[in-house]
Amino acid sequence: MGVNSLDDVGTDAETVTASIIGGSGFTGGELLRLLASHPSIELVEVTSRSKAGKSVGSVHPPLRGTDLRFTEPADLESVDVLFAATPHGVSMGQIDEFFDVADTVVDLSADFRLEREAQYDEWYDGHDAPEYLEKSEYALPEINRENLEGADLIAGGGCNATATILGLYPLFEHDILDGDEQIVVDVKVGSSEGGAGGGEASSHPERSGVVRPYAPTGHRHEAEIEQFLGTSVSFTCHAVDMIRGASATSHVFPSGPVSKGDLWQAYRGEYEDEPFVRMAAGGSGVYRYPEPKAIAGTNMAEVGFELDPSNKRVVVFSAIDNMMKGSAGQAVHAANIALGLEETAGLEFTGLHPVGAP
Amino acid sequence: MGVNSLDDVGTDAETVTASIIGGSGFTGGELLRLLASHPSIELVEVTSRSKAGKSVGSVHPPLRGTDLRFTEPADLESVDVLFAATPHGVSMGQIDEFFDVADTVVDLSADFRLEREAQYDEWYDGHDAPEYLEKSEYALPEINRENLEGADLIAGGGCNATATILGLYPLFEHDILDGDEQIVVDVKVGSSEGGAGGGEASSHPERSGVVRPYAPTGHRHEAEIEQFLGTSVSFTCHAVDMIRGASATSHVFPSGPVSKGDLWQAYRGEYEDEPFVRMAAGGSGVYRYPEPKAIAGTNMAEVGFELDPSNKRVVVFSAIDNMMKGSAGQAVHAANIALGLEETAGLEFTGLHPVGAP
Amino acid sequence: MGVNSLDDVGTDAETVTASIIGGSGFTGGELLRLLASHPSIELVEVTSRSKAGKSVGSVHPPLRGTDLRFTEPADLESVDVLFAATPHGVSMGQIDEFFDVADTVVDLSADFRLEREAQYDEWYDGHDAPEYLEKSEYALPEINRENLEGADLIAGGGCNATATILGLYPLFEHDILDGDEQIVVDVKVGSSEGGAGGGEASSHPERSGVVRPYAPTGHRHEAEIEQFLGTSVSFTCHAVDMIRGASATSHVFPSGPVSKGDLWQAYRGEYEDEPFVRMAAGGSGVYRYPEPKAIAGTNMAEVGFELDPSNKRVVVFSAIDNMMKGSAGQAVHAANIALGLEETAGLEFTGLHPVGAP
Amino acid sequence: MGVNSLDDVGTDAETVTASIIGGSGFTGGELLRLLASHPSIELVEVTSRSKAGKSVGSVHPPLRGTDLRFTEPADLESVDVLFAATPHGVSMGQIDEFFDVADTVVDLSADFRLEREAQYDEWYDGHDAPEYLEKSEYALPEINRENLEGADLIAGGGCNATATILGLYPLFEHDILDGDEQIVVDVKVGSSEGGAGGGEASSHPERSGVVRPYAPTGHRHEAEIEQFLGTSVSFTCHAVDMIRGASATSHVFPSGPVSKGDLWQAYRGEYEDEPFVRMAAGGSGVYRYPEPKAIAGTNMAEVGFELDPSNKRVVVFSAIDNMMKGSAGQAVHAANIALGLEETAGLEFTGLHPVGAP
Amino acid sequence: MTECVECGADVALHDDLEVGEIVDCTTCGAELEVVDTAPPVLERAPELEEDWGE
Amino acid sequence: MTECVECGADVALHDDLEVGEIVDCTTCGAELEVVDTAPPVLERAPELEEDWGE
Ligand SMILES: NC(=O)c1ccc[n+]([C@@H]2O[C@H](COP(=O)([O-])OP(=O)(O)OC[C@H]3O[C@@H](n4cnc5c(N)ncnc54)[C@H](OP(=O)(O)O)[C@@H]3O)[C@@H](O)[C@H]2O)c1
Ligand SMILES: NC(=O)c1ccc[n+]([C@@H]2O[C@H](COP(=O)([O-])OP(=O)(O)OC[C@H]3O[C@@H](n4cnc5c(N)ncnc54)[C@H](OP(=O)(O)O)[C@@H]3O)[C@@H](O)[C@H]2O)c1
Ligand SMILES: NC(=O)c1ccc[n+]([C@@H]2O[C@H](COP(=O)([O-])OP(=O)(O)OC[C@H]3O[C@@H](n4cnc5c(N)ncnc54)[C@H](OP(=O)(O)O)[C@@H]3O)[C@@H](O)[C@H]2O)c1
Ligand SMILES: NC(=O)c1ccc[n+]([C@@H]2O[C@H](COP(=O)([O-])OP(=O)(O)OC[C@H]3O[C@@H](n4cnc5c(N)ncnc54)[C@H](OP(=O)(O)O)[C@@H]3O)[C@@H](O)[C@H]2O)c1
Ligand SMILES: [Zn+2]
Ligand SMILES: [Zn+2]
Repeated sequence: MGVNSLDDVGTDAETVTASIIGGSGFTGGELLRLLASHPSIELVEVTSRSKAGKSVGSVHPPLRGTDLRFTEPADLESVDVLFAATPHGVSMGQIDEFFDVADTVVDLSADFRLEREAQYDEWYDGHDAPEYLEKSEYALPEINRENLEGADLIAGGGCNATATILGLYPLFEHDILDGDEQIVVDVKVGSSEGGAGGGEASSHPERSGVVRPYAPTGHRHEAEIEQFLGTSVSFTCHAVDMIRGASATSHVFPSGPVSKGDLWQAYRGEYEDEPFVRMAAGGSGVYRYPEPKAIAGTNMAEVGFELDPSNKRVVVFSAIDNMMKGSAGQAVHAANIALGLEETAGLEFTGLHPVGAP
Repeated sequence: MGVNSLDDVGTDAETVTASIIGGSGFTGGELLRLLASHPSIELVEVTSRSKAGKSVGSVHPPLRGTDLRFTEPADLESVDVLFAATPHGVSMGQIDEFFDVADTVVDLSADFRLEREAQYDEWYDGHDAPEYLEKSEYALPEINRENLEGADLIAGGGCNATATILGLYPLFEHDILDGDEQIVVDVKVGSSEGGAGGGEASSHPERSGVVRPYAPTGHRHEAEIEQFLGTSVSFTCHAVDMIRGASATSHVFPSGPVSKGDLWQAYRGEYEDEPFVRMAAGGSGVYRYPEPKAIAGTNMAEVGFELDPSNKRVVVFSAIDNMMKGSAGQAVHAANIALGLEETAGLEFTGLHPVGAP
Repeated sequence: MGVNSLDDVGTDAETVTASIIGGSGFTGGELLRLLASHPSIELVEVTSRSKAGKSVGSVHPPLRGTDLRFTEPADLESVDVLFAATPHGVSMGQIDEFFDVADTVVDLSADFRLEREAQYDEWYDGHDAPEYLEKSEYALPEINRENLEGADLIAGGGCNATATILGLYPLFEHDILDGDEQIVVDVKVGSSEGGAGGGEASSHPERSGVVRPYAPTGHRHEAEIEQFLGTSVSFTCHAVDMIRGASATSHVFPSGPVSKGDLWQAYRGEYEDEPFVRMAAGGSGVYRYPEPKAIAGTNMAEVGFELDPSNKRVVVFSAIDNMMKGSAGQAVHAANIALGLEETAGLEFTGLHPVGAP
Repeated sequence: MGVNSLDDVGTDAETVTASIIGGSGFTGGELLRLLASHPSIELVEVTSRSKAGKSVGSVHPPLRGTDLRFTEPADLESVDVLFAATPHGVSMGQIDEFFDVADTVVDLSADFRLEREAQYDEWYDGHDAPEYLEKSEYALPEINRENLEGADLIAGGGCNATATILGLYPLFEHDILDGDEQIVVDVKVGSSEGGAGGGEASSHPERSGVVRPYAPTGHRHEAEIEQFLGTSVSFTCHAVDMIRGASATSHVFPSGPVSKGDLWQAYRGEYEDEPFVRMAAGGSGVYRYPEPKAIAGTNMAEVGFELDPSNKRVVVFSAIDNMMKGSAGQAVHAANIALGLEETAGLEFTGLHPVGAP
Repeated sequence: MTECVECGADVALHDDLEVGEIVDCTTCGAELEVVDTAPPVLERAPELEEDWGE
Repeated sequence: MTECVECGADVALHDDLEVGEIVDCTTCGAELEVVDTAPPVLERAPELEEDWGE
């Protein structure tokens, strides 16, 4: 009864083994889904302290019918690669134990994204294992592919940071921006960003139908963005009524003249060969610019722009699924590269149309 | 059967008579609802060409049970005040006929918002009755109360323009901005902004759950905003999943230093005595900044701000119900002032909690 | 700043004083909203143990700007009428204290809805104050108006029970059903039914977009329905994606032949003079049968039906706002009657169109 | 740029060629998505009269970046299997032309679902090609697998009929019901059931947040259900706020005593080996019974039940994605069987968690 | 493999099972308590009475 | 009436105010701690650092 894809995974010689810490959460559930049907990865264990012993389908209903059960983190056996989908602060405290379990660690939290301890002092509450910071590689292949090959410690990017960086990066690479300009990034996000926890503000009656400023200033993802773009951004986040999705609208003011041709050249130059970035900038029909619905459930990022000549402004739109390109998908993508697997393996799902608040 | 408030309205000597053109539409339906229970206005006729003869409740279900029926525009009798809730272009072509029907005309479209014919040439497709432009008064009392008293032709503000102007106006009045600064306005709007028409892009399957850039640049409301603030703004609109609501996030960069105290002084200075503006800027709990859910169904605007010292930025949030403060409510508010009625008459509904995608 | 309707309430001789226990919850918040603008009731105190000292607007954003603050239940002064909006079990334990505070008590919980202690043994966990059961009056005026006049203890009906009873009652009164027939009641409800508590199942990511069977059998509201209709019903509830609203579809199979005329006679006979029941049974346009959107935010119930001759079935639809007709509105309606006030006082709001997931 | 899965499809010897008529619609879009990544089917052409010449991604955004364009129906080349996703009435008028194009035709409309012309006279507006009725096979493998092998004309089931039949079928097969009992089927459906057309009732402002009775009686799917279960059902449909999904709650009253064990035996007996049916009937956690969110985007059906001893009732819940198991997925499943391909080929996607109004 | 007492389906159990452990049946979702381990015996676990928020 | 230290608006206070009590300003929502009662003196209450669920 059921397409038990988890049980069908082969175990041939070439297969890489993997386990997940934090598999009862939202991004851990996505990792579970992705790894369970990954052609070259065999999923071995998935931990949850609160649900240990229960079947994974009891938490993630699409997996109902599979025999896999959550285990305790302490019971993890050795595998090739360990994915951690735990809250900020957990991985930095247990990173040595993680490396006891696996030679390759992919961490989805913020714990290894920044390069220097000082950044953690400024933006977070310091760091427990700063010696790992210089060894870790940021998981976003579009800006860090070469360093991911063979990496031992991979730090999954922040979802809002990923959307923002993907939108702005070509403008810096192609000298349309040089870092001295005013950059306003106005982000709209879905409720899965908050994780599986719940709480009054994320209850259905209070959270439905909102356009709610949250983190109006001082959002921690600014640190990542600044690290990779080399400039600070004016960043504001809003919760809106969707479950998956992060959509960044970046308003930038290049100092010199810019044509649509220049913009296409910059974006096509960066992304033409990228398997998980797609352009949308005008055109016809209902979907003309990047939007979360168009990529919900997939690892695809959509990036596009419009020119506002009267204000000498370029508006950049970028949209990702925070659970995929913004976390679990990006992590699997990076792991594929690090382990020498097919880059797009396990990430081929193309998405649905029509789809609701995804 | 039913609380037939429409039928109960008294007709004493002090009552002002009113009719509505375009009552089968969304803003016309709101006018209908407001005027039907207005203590000093007697609603006489409501037109719809496509629904003439049908009861108003057949289109607007909360009014089911009332005996009022739509009539043809051609059959309008003389009244004291005529409200027009027709698409852009209709009123400018029929304004003389409107004044045949009533001495006071309140138009909800863009037809009489701008001051000069040249603005219509630039932003719209010209104007049919430019001689009325200098006679018309913009309906937003917070910036134009004194001129509304006794006004004959009132032009209801654009919904996105209203949200934006209310958010930024105090900064200009209190010299925190002087017009030379970069201003980015990032707006999120609900589906009722599009009117009752329908169409593929606004069908439920395609429109649900979106964060969809529309009017990424060159939005016509920029003209109104510029007219009242004296500076152009970098304006971008996004459709999000709600029905009512326009939420503007304005990112501004004052040239001099600004404290929270300065901001409070500016905003409290402008709005403390305003019956339909409320501040929300921090605090505790679920609702900390302006958001459409908090004012859905009411004529209230919420305005608030946050300081971003590291980027020398002020982020201003403003939220209105586009059907109320953004159109029908603003129109009734302005008419109350113009006709010498109690300013808040008919607009006292305080709103619901909890409420969904409002 | 703000239309502080709460502060404006007059205190003339005729005014009845009232307080609310449980004013930080959902139905308590509705009571607060209704009483604050009630023409003949002066709201004195509103309790919340967890929010004592905070302004009511910090929890219910539409009330922002009013000076009223939550107090501790222990600090309640004497008033004319006390409303309790506490979870099941609280009122039965404190009913004597409630009557120390006020001569009239209106309780929104299930604690005084049933007539006999045995029913509480069967459907709940027994009763602490069974001596009050025979003194209490069910708040639904459509079936119990005469007994409400002068009542001391009023028990607000369950929201799903209210929707069901209003739908089926005319069929029993007019002998279209006699109690021996199969009755299937399939209910769809919004998330505010669960109260302000929160929890994983009611978190936005898990609760959005659901059609989720909950209480598939054995729902406690069956007890109330059986008590008033004199027959048991096959009752199943589903959570759907709205915030306010309870919609009951009752499928009944009359033993004799029934025409549409018979049905109209039964329903018009019962409800023609009711201020808060409206019929919708066919017609044209988008809204043809009862539905929650049409009455969201109001105290109106919509009731309608359709005939299925090939299955000898009558399908009855009834829709209410669970926060209004299903709890707070019904309570105020009953209190108006009990206290000899204008029956519709404070309940005149007619609702919005269009409106989203209300 | 983009994972162009469509362009990557191999064309080895074993591949079956296929085309789609009506590929700009909702179910046609799903077929397109499924066939484009089907391991053994090569998609050749996709028609749309209104969008001929446009790329498929301009209508279905997840397919942006693929080179396939819509063609005119008249230009169809010969293929092995032709899928028609056109409105009711189109296929019956063109069925001979369809067989000119392909030896196997899979029609998603109602045109070939019923066995006898008389049924089309009763439930539809007659039939243009009644000679094909006895040749066609109903696509639902769970009740018709043996006849699908080698079938030339396959009729995709109705979405609501599919949900209902899957829920009730085991009760008839295992003699828990014999056809003389009262059966009430209360269905809740998403907006994609209405197709891509649009219209006022399905506009976002009017369709959001509804629980709207539509087809309260006399729904045409009753004909299919009756044909396969051998008894008529009392059937009522409600539109609710989701995009994908059909959820049927069937209330049945077996004449003899039934235990949970009997029910499990019946359901497990029928479905244990079915790849696309999964049970959910109690258990713990948030998702306990079938619901559309749990299977959104997949070809899985969830079926479950609860016992109501006090009313001698069994409540059966069944949930499908109307675009998948209810149409395109079912069609591909049936085609796989008819053509001797792997039964689950192209249908392996397991679904997402969390997911919104899917 | 042990049979679920609720639905009769086989329940896959891991090796180091302990008495008192709660597992759920992957077919019907029922929560089952391990009351013996050699051989494994499962009983329906006491249900938490759920408040459906009535 | 006492002035809010955040926004400057008047804060209406009840009579039996106690030191240490937290009230919120109905204009700006700021949480204020009562540090003296005769006359009332309000200070900004220590803020709970909110986790925005990043
Ligand atoms: N949600 C997003 O969109 C998103 C995007 C990008 C990055 N991230 C990052 O990804 C991480 C996970 O986020 P999420 O949204 O998936 O959170 P979540 O839903 O709250 O899940 C957290 C998981 O971690 C486990 N866990 C918590 N504390 C643990 C500990 N001390 N040791 C072992 N396991 C522990 C939890 O299970 P038990 O408590 O049962 O063990 C749970 O499975 C976070 O660092 C977040 O910042 C999230
Ligand atoms: N929706 C908003 O949030 C909003 C906010 C601010 C301002 N506005 C402005 O308010 C106006 C109305 O907007 P809406 O959203 O209410 O539009 P709507 O829903 O499309 O309604 C338009 C109404 O005008 C009537 N109408 C159309 N053409 C007419 C004509 N030539 N003569 C007489 N009546 C005509 C229509 O009824 P019949 O065709 O049956 O006669 C209908 O009742 C527009 O100018 C809009 O820009 C709207
Ligand atoms: N929601 C509905 O649609 C609906 C419909 C019909 C009937 N009802 C009934 O109405 C009642 C309230 O429901 P709700 O949805 O409003 O619940 P809610 O949102 O959970 O609110 C409960 C309120 O009661 C207070 N409270 C809890 N325990 C208390 C105690 N021991 N003493 C004093 N106050 C206490 C809470 O505040 P503090 O904890 O801060 O004091 C809170 O203000 C319930 O009995 C419910 O069954 C609800
Ligand atoms: N939606 C569902 O959930 C669902 C479920 C089960 C079954 N069905 C059935 O599936 C069929 C399609 O439904 P849908 O929802 O996908 O409808 P839809 O979105 O309206 O699409 C209809 C498609 O058919 C094409 N078409 C219309 N008339 C045609 C003609 N005369 N010749 C050739 N092509 C024509 C249209 O494109 P052009 O006009 O551009 O050619 C369009 O691509 C219907 O029969 C429906 O009953 C639908
Ligand atoms: Zn079982
Ligand atoms: Zn203040």
